[in-house]
Amino acid sequence: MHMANELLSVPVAAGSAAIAAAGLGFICRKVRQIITAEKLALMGILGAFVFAAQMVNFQLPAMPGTSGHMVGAVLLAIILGPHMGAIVISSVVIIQCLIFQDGGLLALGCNIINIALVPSYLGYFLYRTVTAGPFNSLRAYVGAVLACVIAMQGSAALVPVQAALSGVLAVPFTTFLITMLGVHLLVGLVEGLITVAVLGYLQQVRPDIVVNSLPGKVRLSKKAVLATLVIFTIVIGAGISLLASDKPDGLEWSYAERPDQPDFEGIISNDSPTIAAADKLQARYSLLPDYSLRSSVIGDTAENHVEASAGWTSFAGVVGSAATMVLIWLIARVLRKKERLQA
Amino acid sequence: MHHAHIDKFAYQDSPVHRLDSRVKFIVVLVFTALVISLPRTSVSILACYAVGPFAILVLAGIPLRFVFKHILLVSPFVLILALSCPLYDKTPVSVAFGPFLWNTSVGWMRCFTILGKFTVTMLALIALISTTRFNDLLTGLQRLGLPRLLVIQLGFLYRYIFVLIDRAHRILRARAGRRLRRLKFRAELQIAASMLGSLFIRSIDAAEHINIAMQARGFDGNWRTLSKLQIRRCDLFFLLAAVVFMLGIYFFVKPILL
Amino acid sequence: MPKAIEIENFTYKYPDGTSALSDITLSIEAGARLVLIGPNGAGKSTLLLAMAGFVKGTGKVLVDGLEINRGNLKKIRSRLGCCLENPDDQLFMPTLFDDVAFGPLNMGLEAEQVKARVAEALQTVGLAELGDKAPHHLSAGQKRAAAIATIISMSPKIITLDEPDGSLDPRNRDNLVKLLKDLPQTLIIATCNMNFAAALADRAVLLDKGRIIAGGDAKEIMSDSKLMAEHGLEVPHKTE
Amino acid sequence: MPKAIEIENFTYKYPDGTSALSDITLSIEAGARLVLIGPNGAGKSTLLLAMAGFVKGTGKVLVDGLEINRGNLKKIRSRLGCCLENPDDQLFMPTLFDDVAFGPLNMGLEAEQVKARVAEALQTVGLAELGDKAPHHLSAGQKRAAAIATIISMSPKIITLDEPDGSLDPRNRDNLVKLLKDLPQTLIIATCNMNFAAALADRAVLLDKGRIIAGGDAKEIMSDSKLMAEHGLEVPHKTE
Ligand SMILES: Nc1ncnc2c1ncn2[C@@H]1O[C@H](COP(=O)(O)OP(=O)(O)OP(=O)(O)O)[C@@H](O)[C@H]1O
Ligand SMILES: Nc1ncnc2c1ncn2[C@@H]1O[C@H](COP(=O)(O)OP(=O)(O)OP(=O)(O)O)[C@@H](O)[C@H]1O
Ligand SMILES: [Mg+2]
Ligand SMILES: [Mg+2]
Repeated sequence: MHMANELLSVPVAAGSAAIAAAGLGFICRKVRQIITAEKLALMGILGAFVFAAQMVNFQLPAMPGTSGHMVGAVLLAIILGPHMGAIVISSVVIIQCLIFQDGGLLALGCNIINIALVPSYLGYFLYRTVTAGPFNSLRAYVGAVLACVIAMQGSAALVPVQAALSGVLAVPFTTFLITMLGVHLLVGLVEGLITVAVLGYLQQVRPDIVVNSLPGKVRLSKKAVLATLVIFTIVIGAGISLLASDKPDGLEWSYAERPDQPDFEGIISNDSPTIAAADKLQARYSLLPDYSLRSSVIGDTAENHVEASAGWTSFAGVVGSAATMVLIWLIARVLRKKERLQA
Repeated sequence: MHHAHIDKFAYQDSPVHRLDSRVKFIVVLVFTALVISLPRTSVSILACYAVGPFAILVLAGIPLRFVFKHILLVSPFVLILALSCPLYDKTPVSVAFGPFLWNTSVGWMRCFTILGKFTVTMLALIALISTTRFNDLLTGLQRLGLPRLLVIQLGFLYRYIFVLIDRAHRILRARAGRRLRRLKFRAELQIAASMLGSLFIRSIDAAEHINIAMQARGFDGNWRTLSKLQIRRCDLFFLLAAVVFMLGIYFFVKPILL
Repeated sequence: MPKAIEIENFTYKYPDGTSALSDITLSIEAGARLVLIGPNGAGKSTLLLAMAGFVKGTGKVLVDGLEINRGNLKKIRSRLGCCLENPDDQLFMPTLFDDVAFGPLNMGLEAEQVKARVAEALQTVGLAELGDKAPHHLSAGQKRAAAIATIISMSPKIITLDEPDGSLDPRNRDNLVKLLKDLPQTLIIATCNMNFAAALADRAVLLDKGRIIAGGDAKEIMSDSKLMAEHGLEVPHKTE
Repeated sequence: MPKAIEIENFTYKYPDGTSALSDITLSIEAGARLVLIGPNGAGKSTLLLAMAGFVKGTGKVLVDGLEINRGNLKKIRSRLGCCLENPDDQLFMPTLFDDVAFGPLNMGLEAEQVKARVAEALQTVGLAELGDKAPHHLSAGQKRAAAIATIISMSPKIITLDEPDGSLDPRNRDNLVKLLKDLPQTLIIATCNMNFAAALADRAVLLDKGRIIAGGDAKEIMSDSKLMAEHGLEVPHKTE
């Protein structure tokens, strides 16, 4: 779900960054009064937990070869409350950007909004709303799943909106939106299920952690799982059929959603088949040209001519730059060799 | 505890490494914004921009193999983004490039621009990260106004990501050693949840211990660190050079190349 | 009878470039009780991981006559049970019973069989009463035993253990030695505690800096005080 | 001169009802090098926590003559440095320098003094060159030394260490013994490795099931084979 630099214009990026900064600043100030010194380490570690949790994958039922893993925003919001959840996830997003180069520097503001702020608050609000009142297991289920699904939908919807605001969408907006929503429906559902399951586990072995969020006993009952699954299968089925019939290219976006984390010892080792599959899809569908939708979205045909006429200068530019780089590299090499000889 | 390879070059020493982290951060930020705001059909101008981060990387002695491997590693999302462009825009366009002439589509041009922008901005970001110790970067960001709470958070996060990722890996190994076939979805779900839950509990235990360690050393809620940051003359020089480079390309080279 | 483990010219580098194992050639008889000894960072843990197919380097690794490759990884893991250094990593289910049942269930056994296996495994390690406990309520020594039970329940032919003596007190350590000595399986144990190693093993392999320095009879190797000192180890103390 | 530690009738139960320490009475001379020995679960770690005021039971605990209570907790912690079992918990800052500087900064020292203290502490443990490293780049032995440096830099009068020998190989363990022997502070060390204890200590206290079983001269206690065996320990091996 990471937004990329390339999908944004500078004003939108700056605007989002300003909103994110204001939001985070506000939360930090607000939270400072309620955060005791003991919570500092806890929040830091839980941030690291979210990272590690993304390593834990498991097989998804319908799609052999794919694996789900969880993002954790809603889980943390449920356990820690939305403010702390939001701060923890924001710092995760920042680290992902800085150290793992996931999503660009420019997209950081958008990513904080999409991945941290929106899911934390939306998810927490939904979970609390659904589970308010007398406790029963089914409610906790539906609450967590709903919270994850809707929170995920909310943040998924933001990506195309931000891209469209930036005016850089090559893909038609509705296609992009529907695709994002469709894909994240499934992701959200799985995340929801696993969130309840984790809550259930915690309740079993460390009830003190979840007393506030789970006032009663939650069971991984078959019935509850089935009921939730049935409801959501219908919704997903509808979504997917819509997708598949109408906007075939939507599937590419699902591939884009694969975890683009650095690959630690090949846990996520199916990148290449993914890309191959995407290529195949593209090859198939590129036979069905569809011009009418786009000309309104793109406005830089004028530049094409410029590009064509500027052929030689461009050439000079590229060649010159390349030559410069080679030169820099060579000089550095020579210098380093000399240094090593002296040492 | 050995995922150090992600930022292992940050601990080297070179003139670039010694620059102030704030200056580097701001330069990279502005550079990224500049590159992203370039028009969507020009690839050649991007090549000129690439010279900057490239020079920094070389000067800092970061192996280029490492850099490009890393860029490849994080590219899948953008790759798909870029490759979907030719599908949507088939407006034919002919591109003259020196002695060559291509008949292609706007979509492909875009695809190349996106990849170009991605590469150049990544070069800049990697140049920043692999020449700046994370701690210095954090101190710098704090001076630039990042809330204290977030700075502390990020410090802890940086410290414990590796510990917990290793732990997660070991748990995964324990599962892999005993999981000899695929189970039903519900079982898979429950196992994954158990693994996450136990990871969570142990994270909380670790947090309790760390809290004790902090209190034992007199921590009273006020976070104190010694900052070694200081803007020196070479930082200003670097800033000047960066500004000249960026403005130069923006005002003199860009009009020619477009 | 095939050898339990055969390794030929195995070399492994961690992704960050650390060369953890270089040109390891090693063969372990079925039924042996072998200790891998060596200082911190020698590569003991990595070698155990390689035997279970968790790290893939260059060279050949045969487990019970089967060469490790993608296709037969599962088969190999049903023959070789690998117990990690930290029992907390090994025990992740909500109850001890679930944890011990995890392996057998995955092997596709019937519910009845699984129960029988769990009961037997817990019996073997002396935790028969504690099936319903949550693992993190167990003591250090109990956790260690439980981790071993999770492997025993799969009844593999070969068991590898990574520093099973860590943070155990002498009595628990002695109990562990007894427990391990009674197991019929081929045992491969990494440790840097020489007394523990001496109490347990008949064969020993000395690793340092990713290379095999010596291998053979446990007594012989561990009583060579010069060799041991050279590699940061010590000669185990005599016990009557 | 006041005693380093005085404990009178101290009793502590964990919130879940586990009785970890019962009626502990103990006094430790300033300058002593004392080991707390006992089997797993004896209460060693809990007792160390009690000395630093982290668990509050019934009874009296005096540190360097000061009774522990809310008001002087800060003062006490600048006199007693407490080092946890797992160095990963002890080293929580992004760089080693920051970690070692954490304590002195919290004591309110000036930047210059802090730097001097950090340099000295790192020097003492032999990590003078590594100040700028991130803890996750250190080896097991280095981490252990670094954890001790974070305490030394506060120059407390008393240092408590919880199983500092865990998972170290013999050479690293010997280095640690040397390092600890050279420290001038009162040392209180919990361990269940008797050889390590014997190499280091002049006094010993034997704990089991939350009670003090014996206390006094280290050699005397640890050579009482009946006593040791009764409490799951062993007699350390003679070293020349
Ligand atoms: N995940 C990793 N990434 C990079 N290097 C690693 C990793 N794990 C271990 N190493 C390095 O590989 C070498 C061998 O490590 P290994 O853990 O196998 O040693 P060991 O003999 O088990 O040591 P110990 O007694 O401390 O457990 C060491 O130099 C270590 O630093
Ligand atoms: N957080 C806790 N909650 C409840 N009981 C605990 C907790 N920590 C320890 N205990 C129990 O208190 C008793 C003393 O534990 P402690 O950790 O002090 O033992 P120890 O002597 O340090 O053992 P080891 O050698 O295994 O470290 C044990 O019975 C233990 O199970
Ligand atoms: Mg090891
Ligand atoms: Mg203890």
